[in-house]
Formats: sequence, structure tokens, C-alpha cells
Amino acid sequence: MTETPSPRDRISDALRTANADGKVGLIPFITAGYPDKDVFVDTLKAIACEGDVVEVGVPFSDPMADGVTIQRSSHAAIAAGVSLQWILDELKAAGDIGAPIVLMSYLNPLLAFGFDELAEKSAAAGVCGFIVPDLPWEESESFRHSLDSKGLALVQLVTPVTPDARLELLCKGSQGFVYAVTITGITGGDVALPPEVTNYLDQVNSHTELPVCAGFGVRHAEQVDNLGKHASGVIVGSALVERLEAGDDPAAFLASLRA
Amino acid sequence: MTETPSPRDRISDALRTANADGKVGLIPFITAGYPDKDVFVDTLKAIACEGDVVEVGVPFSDPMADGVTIQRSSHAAIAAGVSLQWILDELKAAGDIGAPIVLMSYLNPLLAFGFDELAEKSAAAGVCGFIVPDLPWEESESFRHSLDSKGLALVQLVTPVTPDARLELLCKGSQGFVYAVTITGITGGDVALPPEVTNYLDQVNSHTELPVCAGFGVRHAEQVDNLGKHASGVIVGSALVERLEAGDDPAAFLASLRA
Amino acid sequence: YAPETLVPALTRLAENVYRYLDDDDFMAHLDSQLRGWVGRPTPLTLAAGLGKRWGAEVYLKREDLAHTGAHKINNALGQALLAREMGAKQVIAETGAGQHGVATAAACARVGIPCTVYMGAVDIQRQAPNVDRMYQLGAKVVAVETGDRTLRAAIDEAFRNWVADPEGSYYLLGSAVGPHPYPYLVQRLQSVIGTEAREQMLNIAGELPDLAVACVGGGSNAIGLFHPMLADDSVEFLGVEAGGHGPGLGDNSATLAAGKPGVLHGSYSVLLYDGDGQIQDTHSISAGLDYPGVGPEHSLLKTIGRVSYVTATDESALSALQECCAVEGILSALESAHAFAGAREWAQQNPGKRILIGLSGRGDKDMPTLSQHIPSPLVATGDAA
Amino acid sequence: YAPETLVPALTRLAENVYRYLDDDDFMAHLDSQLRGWVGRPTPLTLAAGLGKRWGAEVYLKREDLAHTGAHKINNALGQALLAREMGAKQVIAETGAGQHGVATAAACARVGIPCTVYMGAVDIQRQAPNVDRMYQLGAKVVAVETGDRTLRAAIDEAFRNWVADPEGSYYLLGSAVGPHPYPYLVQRLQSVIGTEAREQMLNIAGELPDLAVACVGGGSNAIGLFHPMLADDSVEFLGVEAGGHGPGLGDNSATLAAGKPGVLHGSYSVLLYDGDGQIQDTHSISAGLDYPGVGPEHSLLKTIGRVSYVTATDESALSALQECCAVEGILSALESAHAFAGAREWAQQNPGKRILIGLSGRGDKDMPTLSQHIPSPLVATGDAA
Repeated sequence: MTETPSPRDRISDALRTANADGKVGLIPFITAGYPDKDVFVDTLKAIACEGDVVEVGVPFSDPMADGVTIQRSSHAAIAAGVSLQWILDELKAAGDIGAPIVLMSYLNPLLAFGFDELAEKSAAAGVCGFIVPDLPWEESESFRHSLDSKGLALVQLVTPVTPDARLELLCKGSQGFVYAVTITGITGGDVALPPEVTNYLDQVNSHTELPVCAGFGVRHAEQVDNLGKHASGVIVGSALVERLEAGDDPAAFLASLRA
Repeated sequence: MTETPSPRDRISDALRTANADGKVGLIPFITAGYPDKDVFVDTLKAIACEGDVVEVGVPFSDPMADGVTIQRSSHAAIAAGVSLQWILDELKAAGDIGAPIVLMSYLNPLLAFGFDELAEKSAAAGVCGFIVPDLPWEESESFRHSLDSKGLALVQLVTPVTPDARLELLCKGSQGFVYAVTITGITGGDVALPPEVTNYLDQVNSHTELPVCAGFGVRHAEQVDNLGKHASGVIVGSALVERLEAGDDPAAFLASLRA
Repeated sequence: YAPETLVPALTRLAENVYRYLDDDDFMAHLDSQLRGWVGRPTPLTLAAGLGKRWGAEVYLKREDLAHTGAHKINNALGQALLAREMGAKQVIAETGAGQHGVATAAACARVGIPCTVYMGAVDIQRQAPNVDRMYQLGAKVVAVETGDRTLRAAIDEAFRNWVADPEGSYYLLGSAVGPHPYPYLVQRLQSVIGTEAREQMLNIAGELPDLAVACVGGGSNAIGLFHPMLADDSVEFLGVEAGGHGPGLGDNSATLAAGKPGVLHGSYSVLLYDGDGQIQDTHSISAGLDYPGVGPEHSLLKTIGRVSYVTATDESALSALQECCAVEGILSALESAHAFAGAREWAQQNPGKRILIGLSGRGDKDMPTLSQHIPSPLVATGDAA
Repeated sequence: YAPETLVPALTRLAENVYRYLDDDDFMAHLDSQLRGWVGRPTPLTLAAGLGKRWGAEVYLKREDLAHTGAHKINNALGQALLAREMGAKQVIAETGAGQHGVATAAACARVGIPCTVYMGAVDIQRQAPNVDRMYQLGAKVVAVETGDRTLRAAIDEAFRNWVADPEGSYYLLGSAVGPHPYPYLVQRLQSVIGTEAREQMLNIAGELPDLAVACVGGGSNAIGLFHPMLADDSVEFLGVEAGGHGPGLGDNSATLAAGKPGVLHGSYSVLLYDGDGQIQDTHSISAGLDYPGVGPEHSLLKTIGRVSYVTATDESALSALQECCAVEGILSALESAHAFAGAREWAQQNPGKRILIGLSGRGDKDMPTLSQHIPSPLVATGDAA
């Protein structure tokens, strides 16, 4: 009898399955309830058909590590009444959407909710893990403790400026996958990867058995293709949110990236 | 054979003659060339018929001891091209206007003209003396020296705050008449003289044989009548300039003051 | 609690902070610039007029007389010198009331590093004179149109831009907030206020104050005044937060009075936020106090009871400002006016005491706000002859 | 050369000036207020950046750091204390740039005497921030709509009002002009600048300057800086007047360069006037220098050749102001910027010298003018993700 995989393993498994199929893992990101609260779950299901893992942004008033698109979507979602509680309620009601869900949230909404209660309700809602951009490893023990009890992942972020020793620490500590942030986004016109990016991704891979997913400004299939040679997956954020804002079909856009 | 009176004596004589006729001496003041340069001499002659001595204001850019009416008229006259030279030219061309003329001027236009040349040209133009509000006794020697050579008066001003010893000095030093300034003007409605004013005038009189003329805000016959009991003459300045601005007949106004 | 992108930069900053703040040459150079350029020591003024009205002995620590007009320059100069030592190519900074922006612009010009200042669009409106001063001093000013368009949004934006270039840029944070080592660094650089004031009290008053009072937004001027006297048991401390219109959520910026522990701008401290963890929009008549957080050391000092924290409303700050103008001829910043309001109330409850007030800045920058609240009747030369 | 009405008041003032300025108690009290309230001594700043650019060793005497932001407070405080000793019921004052008005308002508030400030309507426009500061400090401000509606008209009007009540009012004149004893009184009270600067040069630079430079309008800051060093033969002096648009009559305020002896505002000195003796309308970008006269002691110092006087145009003053901002992080007043411009030119002709510049005030008040001349491009947070 096969043991049911833990929520955090479901994330890695989904990415590895994609790779095994010869595809780059795809992690679409949407800000919860944006631009329309009423179709949140429908949108989620639609992108889950095309993506391997789905990243749902919990809107925060002060998204200090994000660009203007995510800022705009966060403030609009808050104004529309989107909260962590609402998201968990929606997810629970939705049941399995077809892909593992990772919540991206700044720390304060999580603190306000309470870590233990959050872990319990997240697990119940089918959430598999968290990405918390303002929670460095050193200060994450209390939250990790709560997540561990439910087998939820705390995905660690690494960056091109992370020193090697710390890279090792973070790669060891990460769960689900390793989120490799780059600072300089790849612009639409330039589909070739500069050597410092490929070197960086190769170096991250050398420290971990987990899938490494790259958070770039991915907008085109060529980028995905090139990235796939150095990373297990890519995260598609702002570009997707902009498509949703424009009323385009998110699934078609995502499908085009791996065409 | 009677000696021709000096210009400065012509001033005192005119005031004493009025007093001998049972009248208060009347010294109308106009700003030269205001409000209309073309009728300056005509206006002068008209007011000379009613006044005993005529005071002509040389306009100055910074009349710091005068009120708004004289300021306004001075700036307008300068703008119209009135200068000390122009005034002397006009007076010379006019010949005898029927009353002794005193020029009122701040010091700087006189300095710019040159004291000796000024005394000579003033005497030639029929000017009998000067009133210089910003030339205190202590600093007047050089100018007095120039005036003396032509027998012209430098009228000294005294004020209610002048200490007694200084009052004596100024009264002794004055020529033509003593100009008794008051600070608080007598308003139209109040024709009675307050005791501090009558005391002040009586005190000035006690220091001099010269006629004492009061520079009040004289506007009504009753004021002139009351002042006449304590002063040899009154100076009518702002009220007359305002009549001229309004286009009223200056002679009729002056006549009404001694009616 | 900083984004991972900043962790190496913060680690490097912390190393340099420990290195240079204990380096005799660096500290001697800083001291000579504080004396020769900033104008330190700033005076201690006996405010006899206020003392008489309040029934107290009142002293003012005059940071309004420091170069650029507020205590902010102590920190800006120290960090600009540090940035130069660390080889920074540019400095970025946020500003609320504009005082930190002006101080940073001036310090960077003096030290020779280009600088960019992020300022909320709302604050740009209400502190226009300071915006022009930053331009004149060569800073690039960026109007932040996102979020609440005040100090908090400006900090968000400054961090966001630091994240984009954490090695080449030095983020010159203006208050005792943010991730480690900023609260420590700012406290160290601002402690010159309290160190001087302590010595001046002993020299001029002959004794330490019974109470030291300062306004608290982020809390840098307060921690600078208080820290060097915390070991003096006879001294009580009062931090005065912005009470705004009143105690309702969103009506004030009284973080310690109304907040809960939380994380914002990389530091765990007391914050104003709602049940969902969203940071609360705040209100204060003074842009410099209009911030939903407070330095972590103040949280600690409140918890251990060493410092009392109260609030002063917009109205009481305005009236205290006018009183200081009328009686002492000193036009205080609206921020500092909160300290005066708090001191006045404390004096009424504690008659006959010796009070030291941190006058953190001058009020020239507040003219647009003050003119709105306090009418200015202009008289013209009339027609009376 | 004052109206007779004022002679007794001036005599009484002169008696009191001689009495109190030689009275140890009065002078000790003044000194303690200068230290405790004004913030004296103001620093001497080594301006290494300017020095490097100019090929000189440059020091700045920082009157911009004095309370209310300019040297004017030295005189205003001294005279306000004198007015109180003399039992004045109210103080009247004129102001050009507004600095003297603000200083007088502050000093009168501190000393406890009501005050009225006369200010030309044109200056009220171009120095609006200072007008609001005067209001806040409790002064009554009267807009002078007569004459040229600048400083000169304001002095006319202040005298006119003093004439109306010479006993109850104290006329607190702001520059080293007007009838005796004002030029002497103002020189005495401003000499604290030069006395401090002389001592600081010896302590900090180790030697006296080769050149001391100051801007000259009425000339109070220049006489204050120069007077205590006139006996030092090794020191040269340079007074810099406002060259405005250029040398044409009416285009500048360069009294000593272009004027003749004359009488204005009760004093015989050099003046700008036309052939008819009418005082000339003047022009300068800096309201504080926009005056057609100059203190009589400057006339004398020019005549005997002890001080050289030159002019700096509006344009060169603006460029000097920007240079000082960019290199030293100090925003100087437009008035003082003329001294920088004059110093810069002198340094080019006299390489390698030690130059002391009187930085008479800060430029915050000039923001409306500077913003017109130096554009301020505002950047907003863009759409670049």
C-alpha cells in the first residue's frame, strides 16, 4: 500500500512529473480574487489545467518586494474584501482544483491569523505550502514548526546575491521546491539567457535535490524553453495577472508558453 | 528810504500783516505740478490770493515724514516729470505770484542740485525760504550758509516731543516762522483744542518773536479760528491737495477757512 | 524579516556598522563633521516662558538649529559617511515630512554620492517647501503614487528599489525602524542628542531632568534623546505619539497606544493593522509621525515600562505649537509640537518638575499646513493720513 | 538727517545704546541668550569641496544655522532686549527678504513685546514663506503698497509710523543704515559674527584668513564679519553688492559701485539716485540686497580703501548658490550667494589663498524664487515592473 504523499511532496512530485514528461514545470501565479472575486475558483481551476503547481497571492497592503502589477492587484483585492480567511474558505469549498496550491503571502497577514490555526485550516483547504517573501530562514522557525505538523512546505527563496554558504543553507531548508529569484528580469525581446543567469541556476541546482523554479518575468515560449535547460520550472506572475486584467483567457496564454 | 526786506523777512512780514488785520495767517501747501503740471502757476496764483505765504512741495521719491496724500501726490508729480529745476524755472517765469513762496523739500534733491547754486536760483525765482523735514539743526550749517548769502529762510520745525532746551535752540535758529508740527491731527468733528496742544503752542511762542505756524490737519473754519488764539498761522496741506485732486476750486476752499 | 534579496546586503551593512561605529578614525571624522558642518552641539534652551505657564522648569534640546533644520541630519550624515566607506554608487532614501529627504540630500552632496529620495505624493503636496529644497541640493525626488501615498508607501518603494540593486545602492533609512541593523544604527547615530542634552542639563540646570519628552513616529529622535539617559534611574521618559483626530482606527498614528505586534518593512515591532493583518492607513497632521509602525526599541521600552507612551491630538499639537511661538519665539515642527503637548499635560499633573523636551525640528516646512489651520490676516497700508 | 519728531527719540536711544552696550549685566544676559536661544557660536565650516574647485582654502561662517536662519537674529535679539530695558510698549520693524522680520518677530516673542513688521507688497510675494513665519510668531505684518513696494518703501513706512509714536514705539532697524545710533548699534550687535569667526579661524585653520568676504545690501552682516578683523593688517576684505541684471541704472542694487553721497532714511551715505536727487528703483534677485543705500561705515571703508567692493550679477549668484548646494550640501540664501560668487572670482585671480565667507543666511526662504529660475523636474513611480 502506497503512503499518501504529504502536501509538501505533492508540490515536488507535480514538478518532477512534468519534467519526466519532457516539459518544464509551470507555476502560474494569480492574486487571489483579482480582478473578479466571483470567478476566483473558476480561474484557479482553469490555470491548474495548464500549470503543474498553482501559486495564489494573499493580498497585502505593503507588498514591498513586488512590482507595480502585483501592488495594483493586491490593493484592488483588499478593497474588494479578499482576506486570508476568505481565500481559505473558497479553497475549501472548491475541493481539489487539479494542482497543488502554494500560498504566497507577506508575513503580517499570517501572523494576524495565527500560525497553528493557519496550518490546520490551510491543510484542510488543500493548500500544500507557503512562500513568504519577508520571512528569512533565521526567523522562520516558529512558522515552520506549525507547518511541519501538517506536512506543509515553506518554500525558501534564493537570489543571485545569496552567498554560497547561505545558498546551501536555504536549499537544504527548502521544501516543495527552491524559488530562485532573479533580480534582472528577462525582457521580451531578449530570449537568450545570459551566462550569469545560467551559472546561477546551475549553482542552485548543485545544492539541492528539490526542483528549482525560476521567478523571471516570463512572457514567451522561447524563454520557457531556454530556462527549462537549467531549471525544473518557471513561475509566471505579472504577465498572467496582466492577461487576466485584459480579460484574456489565462489557460490559452499558459498553454502557449509550453507550446 | 526804506530798505527792501530780505526774502526771509518777507515771510514773517506777510504773516504779521495778516495778524495785524485780525486774521490768522494762512499757509496753503501744494505739491508742485500736481495734479496737473500745466496749471501749476495758475493754481499757485489762485491760492496766493487767499494765503499769506505759499508752501510748495518739491516731490521726493521717499517722503518718509508724510502721510499717504502727500506720498501719492509726490510720486505722481515725479512721474509727470516735476523736478526742482522745473519748479525753479516755472517760478522764475511766473514772476511775483502775490505771496512769498517757501519750498518744502527733503534733503536729497537739494544736495543733488548743489546748495550754492540752489540758493542763487531760488532767490532769482522769488523763493523766500525752505522747509527741509529731514535736515535737523545740527546738520544744517552748510545749507544755512548757502541760504544766508541770499537772505533765504530755513524754517525750523518743532514738535510736541521736542525737549525745552532744544525748543529754545530751534526757535532761536528758525527764520521766517517757526513750524510747529503736531503729531495727533485734529479731526474734523472735534474743533475744540485739547489743552496739551494749546500749552504746546503757547510754549513755542514763549521762545520766539517769530510767527509760530501750526501744521495740523486743518479742514474747517472753526479749527482755524481756535488755532488763531495760540498761533500766528496755520498750514493747510493734505486737505488742499485733496480738493485739487477732486477738481474743486482751491481759492474758495481756502477762503472758507477764514470766513 | 527582510526579503531574501536584501539579506546579504543587510548582513554586509551590519558588519560595517559594527566595524565603523567602533572605529576611532571614523567616529572622529563623524564628530568633526557634526561640529563643523551640522552645528553640533545644538543648544539647550531654558524656556522660561513656557515654564512659567506650566508651573515647571522647561528645557528644550534644539535640534531645530541643526543643519537642514531637524535631528534627521545626525543620522543622514553618519550613514552617508558609512555609505562612502562601503563604496556605494548611489544612496536611496524615503521621506515623510521631507526632513529626512532634505537631510539625506544635503549629506550626500557633502559626502559626494548621488541620491534618490522616494516621497509619497500626498506628502509632496503637504510638504512642498522641502521638496524644492531636495531638488536644490541635487537629489532626484520620486513621487510615490502607490499605496497610501505617504511615508509608508515611500518606504515600500525605497525597499523595492533597493531590492533591485542591493550591492550598488545604499539604503539610507531615516528612522529607528526597518530590519536589523537599521534600528541599532539609527539609535547609535541619534544618541548624540541625548549625550549632549545630558551633559548640558548637568552644566546648565545643574541636574538631570525629572522627565525627558519626545515625539514618536518611527521614533528616532526619541530614542536618540532617551537612550543615553536610560541608565539614569531618576529620569522618567515620555514618548508622545500622534493622536490625530482621536482614538478611532485610522484616525491617528498612535502605534504603541493602539497597535499589536506585527511585521512591516523588515522589522517585528508594534504596528497598526486590521484583523486580516492589513496595515492600517493612519492620520496625523504631521507627516513625520504619519506612520503605522514604531521602532522595535520603543516596543521594548514600553513592554519593560521604562518609557511611558501617550498621545497628543492634532488640535493639542497645534495649540502647543502656537504657545511655543508666542512665548519662546520658536517655531517648532508639527512633529515636535506633539512633545510640547505631552509635556504640558504631564506638567499639569506633576507640578514643579524639571522637564527636558526634544525639539526635533523647525516648523518652516509646515507652513502650508499651518496656514490652513491658523489664518494669517494681512494688513495693508491704509488710507489714514 | 532724521525728522525733528524723531530727534528726541534718537537721542534717547543713543544714550541707552551707550549705557547698555557697556553694561556688564546687559551684555552677559545678551550673551547667554545668544548661546542658549540663538545657538551661538555658529560653526565655522571647512568647505573642502569648494576649496578644491576654486584652488583655495575656503571656510564658511555659518549664520544660516542661527535661530530663524540668518545673522539678523543677532541684531533683533539685542535690540529687543534693549527695547524692553527702555520700556517700549511695542516694536516696529521693516523687512526686505523677511529674515529681519522673522528674527524680530521671534525676538519680540521671546522678550515679550508686541511687534508690527512693515514689508513691501512685492517682497511679500517673493518671500511668502517668511510672511507666514512672522504670523506664526505672533507679529502683525503690514503690506506696504506705496513707493516701490520693496524694502525701501517698508523703511519709509516704518519711520512714518515711528514718527507717529516715537516714545511708546521702539523702531528695531534691521541693517547698518538709518540715522545715528542705528549704524553703530547694528555694527556692535553683529560684530559677534566676526569676533567668533576670528577666534575660530585661529583655532581651526591656525591662521587668520587672507580674505574675508560678505554680501552687502544695507551691510549689516558684512560689517559684523569685517569689523572685528579690520585691525588685522594681513586680512583683506571684499564686500559683494548685488549686480542684478547688469551695470545700468535701475538694473542693480550696487550702491557703492554706482552711487553718490546722499541722504536717505536719516543717514548720509552713498546712495543710488538720479540727477534730480530722486532715489533710484533698484533690482536684485535677492530681496535682502534690493536697497538703494548702504551703511555709512561701508562708505567710509571704501573711501579709505580698507575694504574692496565688487558686484555679482543675479546669474553668477544663482550659479554660486547651486555650486554650494551641489558640493557642500548647504543651501545658502540668495543674498549670501553673492558673497560666494565674489569669493569664487577673487579666488581665480588669487590662487592658493585662505578665504573666509560670511554665509549670512539659509536659502529656504528663497524657494519661490529659486523654483522659478532652477526648474524642478518631478519623477513619479512609473509602470516599469
